[in-house]
Amino acid sequence: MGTPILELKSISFKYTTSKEYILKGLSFKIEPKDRIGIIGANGEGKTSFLHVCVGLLNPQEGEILFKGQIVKTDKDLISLRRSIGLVFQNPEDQLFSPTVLEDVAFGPLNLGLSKEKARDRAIWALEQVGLSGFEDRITNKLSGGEKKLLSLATILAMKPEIMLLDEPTTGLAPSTRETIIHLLNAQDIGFVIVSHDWDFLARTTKKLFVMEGGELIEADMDILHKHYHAHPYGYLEHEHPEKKIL
Amino acid sequence: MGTPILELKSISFKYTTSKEYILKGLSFKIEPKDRIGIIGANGEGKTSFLHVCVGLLNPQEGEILFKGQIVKTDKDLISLRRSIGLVFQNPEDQLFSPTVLEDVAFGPLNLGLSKEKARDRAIWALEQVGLSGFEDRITNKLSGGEKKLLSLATILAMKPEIMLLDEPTTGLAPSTRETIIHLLNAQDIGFVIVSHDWDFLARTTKKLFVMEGGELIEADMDILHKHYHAHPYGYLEHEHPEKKIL
Amino acid sequence: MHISEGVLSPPVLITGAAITLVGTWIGLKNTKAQQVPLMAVLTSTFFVASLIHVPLGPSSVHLVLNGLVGILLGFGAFPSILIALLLQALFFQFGGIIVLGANTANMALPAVIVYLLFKKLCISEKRRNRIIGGFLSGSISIILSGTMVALCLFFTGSNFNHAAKTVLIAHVPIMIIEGIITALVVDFIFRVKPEMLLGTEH
Amino acid sequence: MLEESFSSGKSIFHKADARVKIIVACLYILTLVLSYDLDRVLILFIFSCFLIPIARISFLKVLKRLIVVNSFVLFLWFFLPFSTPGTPVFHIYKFVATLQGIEQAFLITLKANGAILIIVSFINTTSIPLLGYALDKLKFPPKFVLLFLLTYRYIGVIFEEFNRLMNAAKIRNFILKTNFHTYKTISYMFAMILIRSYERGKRVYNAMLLRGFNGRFYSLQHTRLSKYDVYISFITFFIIAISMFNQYILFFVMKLIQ
Repeated sequence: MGTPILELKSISFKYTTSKEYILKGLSFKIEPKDRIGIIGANGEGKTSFLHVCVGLLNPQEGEILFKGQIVKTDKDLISLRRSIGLVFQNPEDQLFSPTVLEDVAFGPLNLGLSKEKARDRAIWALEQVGLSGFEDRITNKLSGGEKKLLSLATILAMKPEIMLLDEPTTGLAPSTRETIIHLLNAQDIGFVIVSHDWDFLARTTKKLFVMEGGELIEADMDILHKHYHAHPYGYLEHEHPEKKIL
Repeated sequence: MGTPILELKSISFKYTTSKEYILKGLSFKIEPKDRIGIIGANGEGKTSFLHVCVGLLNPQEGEILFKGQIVKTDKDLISLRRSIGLVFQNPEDQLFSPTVLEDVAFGPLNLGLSKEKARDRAIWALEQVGLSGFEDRITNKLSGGEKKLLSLATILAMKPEIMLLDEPTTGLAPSTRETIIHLLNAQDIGFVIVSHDWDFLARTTKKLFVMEGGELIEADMDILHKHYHAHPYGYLEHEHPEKKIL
Repeated sequence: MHISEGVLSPPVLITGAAITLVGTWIGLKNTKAQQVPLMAVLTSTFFVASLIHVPLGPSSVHLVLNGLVGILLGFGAFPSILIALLLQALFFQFGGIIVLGANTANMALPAVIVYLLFKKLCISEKRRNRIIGGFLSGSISIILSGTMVALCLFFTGSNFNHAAKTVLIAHVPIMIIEGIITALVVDFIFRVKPEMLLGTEH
Repeated sequence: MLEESFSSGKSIFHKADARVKIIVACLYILTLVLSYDLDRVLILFIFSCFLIPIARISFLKVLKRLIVVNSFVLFLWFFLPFSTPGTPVFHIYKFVATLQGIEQAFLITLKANGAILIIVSFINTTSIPLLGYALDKLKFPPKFVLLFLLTYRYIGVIFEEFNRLMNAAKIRNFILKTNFHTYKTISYMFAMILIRSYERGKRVYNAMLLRGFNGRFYSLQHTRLSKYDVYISFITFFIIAISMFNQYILFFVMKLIQ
C-alpha cells in the first residue's frame, strides 16, 4: 500500500461554541487514487470531517499525517492543501471571482504558475468539466449546475492528488449529475465523496464508510447494490450501467 | 366534490430571463383535505409550480381560481395566502426572527390576531411539531432538523386549509423525517407535497402526480409501492408501518 | 442623498476627496487580508439595503444605514461606503465620479463618528442601552450626513442656502426610521451573533 | 435590476482598454465640472451627447437613467433661480427669479447630465469586473480592488437571499405599511442577512485560503494598448481643446466667413 496521502489518527473535534464532541477518536486513511464514499445522517459531522482534513478546523485531539509527516506548521498546511482539494457543498461560497477564467486561474496563480501557464491550466480544467468557452462569462449569471461544475474546475485546476467533495449532487439536474459522474471517473486522482445520493456513490466510488457517533465505520459496498434502485430518478427511464458496479 | 380550494387553469409560465416556458398549459385542482404527492426530475418546474399557486410568480397565461373566484387583485391574493400556506425547501429562506416564538407568531399577527391570541396560536403550532419549550431559543442556533420543524410551525400557525410543502425531507435525519410524517398525518388539512422521497410520499399522500414537460400528469399510486424501499436510509434500522400504505 | 456631478465648488470637492482618501487609507490599513471577504460581503449587504424601499406615509424612502456600517466596521466604513457608492454610480449612474469623494465623506465620516461615540453603548449587556445606542447611531449618523450635504451646498455658494436648509429638514423623518431600524438590527445581532459586534473571533 | 445593459457591444468604446477609458473619462468630466463659462459647458455637453451614438448605445435606455439622476438637479431648480441675486426675469408670488440664478441651474443641469453621458459611454462600456482589474493595473491598493470585486460578486447572491425572505414574509400575509411592525420585520430580515453574510464571509475566506490565497491579488487580464485607445484619447483631447479655445476658434471662423 505504501504511505497513505492523508492519515487521521484518533481525531476528536468539537466546536468552541458546543459542549459535545462531533468527531470522537476518528481514524481514517486516504491512499493514492482511493475512491471513497461517505454516508450518514445530517448533523453527524461529515462536513466537519472534511474541514478537519484540509486544516480549516483544528481538532482538539489526535494527529493528522500528510504523506507520513505530522502536519504542524502553516507551511505543512500549505503543502497539504496543494495535494488535497475540497469542493464545498455550496458553489456560491467557493466562487469568489467575478468572471469564470479568473476564478479557475486563482489557484494555479497562487501555486506560483506564470500567467500563461495558469491560463492554460484553467482552460484545461474548464474543458474537463465541459465548460469550454465559458472563460469570459460572469459567475453570477451562470445556472446552478454550471456553478457546481465551475467549482469542480477551480479545484481540478490545482491538480490535486485527492479531491474531497461535499454533497456534490444536491439540487442538480440529472444531466449535470451525469456530467459529474463521467468527469470524476475520467480523472486519475483519488476522491472522498460525502453524499446522500446512493446511486451516485455506487457509480463513482469503490469503498464505503458510514459516519455515525463521531466515527467513520467501513461498510459493505453491497448496501449500495441492494438499494441500486434507490436513486431519485428510478421511475424515469434510465440505464443500468452494470459494469460500473463492483 | 364541491368547489376546489385552488384551481389552476391552463397555466403557462416562464421566467423573464429565460426563453423557454417551464409550465406549459398546466391545469390542476386542489380539493379540501386532498393529500397530493408530486414527483418529477429536478428542473422540471415543481418549485415554480408551488410559487405560482401562492402568487409569488405570475404566470403569463392561464387563470388561478381560489374557491371558484379568479385571483386578480392584491386583496384576492391576501385571502388566498390565508388559506394556502407554502413551506420552502430551505428553512433558512423562511426564518428571519431572532427567537422561535417571534417567528411563529409573525403570520398570526399579520392575520390581525391580538398579541395574546397570536402567542397562543404560536405555542399551539410549536406543540404540533414537537418544539414545545423552544419559544425563547435563538432561531439561528437551531439544528437543521429543528429549523425545518420550525418552518412547518410558522405555516401551521396560520391555520391554512391547504399546505404546500417543497421537498420537506431533504437532508433530514431519519428521526426528524419520522416526526414530520406523524405530524402531517395528524393534521386535518390538505397537503400538496413535492418530494423525491418516495417512501415519505407513500406514507403521507393519497394521490400522485408526475411533473413532466411543464404539466402535471396523474400517476398510479402503485409506483410508490414498487419502490417502497427506495428511501434514503434503507440501510439503517427502520420500521415498515404496513398499515399506512394504501 | 447623492449630490450630482457639477454642483459643488472645487474647494468643497477637494475637501471631500481628501477626507475620503485619508479615511479609506486608515480603513484599509486596519483591515487584515483575511477580513477583506467579510467586509466585502457586508458591503454587498449594505448595497442591497440601499435598494430596499421602506414605506413612509404615502411615499417611501430607501435605507442608508451608514450608522450601522460604522458600528460594524469602524474606520472600515470608509472603504466600504466608497465602494458601495462607486458601484451605485456604475450600476445606476447615481452621484458621479468626481463628486464621489464628497459623497463618500458625507456618509462615512458620520459613520465613523457614531462608531467612536456609541459603539460601547451598542455592546452593553443591558438591552435598554443597546437600543438607545443603536437608535442614536442610526439617527445621529443620518442627521450628520444631512448636515454635511447641507454644508457642501452652503460652502459652494451663498445662493444654495435655502436648498441646504431643505436638505437638512428632509433628513429628519429618515433620521427616525434609520434610528429605529439600526436599534433593532444592533439588538438582534447582539442577541444572535454577538461576536460580530464584539470582534472576538476572526 | 442589476443589469449592466451597456457593457456588451462592438463600438470603439467597447474595444478600448479600460485603463485608458477611466483616465480620459475622468479628465473629460473634470474639465466639464470645473468649467463655469456657458459656451464651454455647452460645447462639452453637446459633444458628450455624440458619444452615445458612437458607443452604439440606445438613447432611450440612457434617457431612462437620466430621469432618475435629474431628481437632485430638479430639486436645485426649485431654489437656485430664486435665491441668486442678479437681473430679475420673472416672479412667482414674492419669489423673484434672476437671470444669473437660471443660468447657474442650467449650467448644473448640463454638467450633471453631460457627466452621466460620459460615464455611460466610456465606463459602462466595460463590465464591472474588468473595471476592477483595470483599477488593479492602475495601481489601486490590492485590498481595495479585492474588496471591489468581491462586493460586486456577492451583491446578486445577497439580493436573491433578501428576495427569498421577503417572499417568505409575503406568503405569511406581510404587507408593507408605515408602522412599527413593518420596520421591525425589515430590520429582522436585514439583521438575519447580515449575520448570514458574516458567516458566508468566513466561508469565502476559507475557500480562498484552500486555493492558496496569501493576501496578494493576481489578474490574468492582458493589457495591450490598441488603435482604439488612440482614437478614444484623441476624441477626448479634441473635445477638451475645442472647449478651451472656443473663443479663438469662433473668432477664426468669423474671420474666414468675412
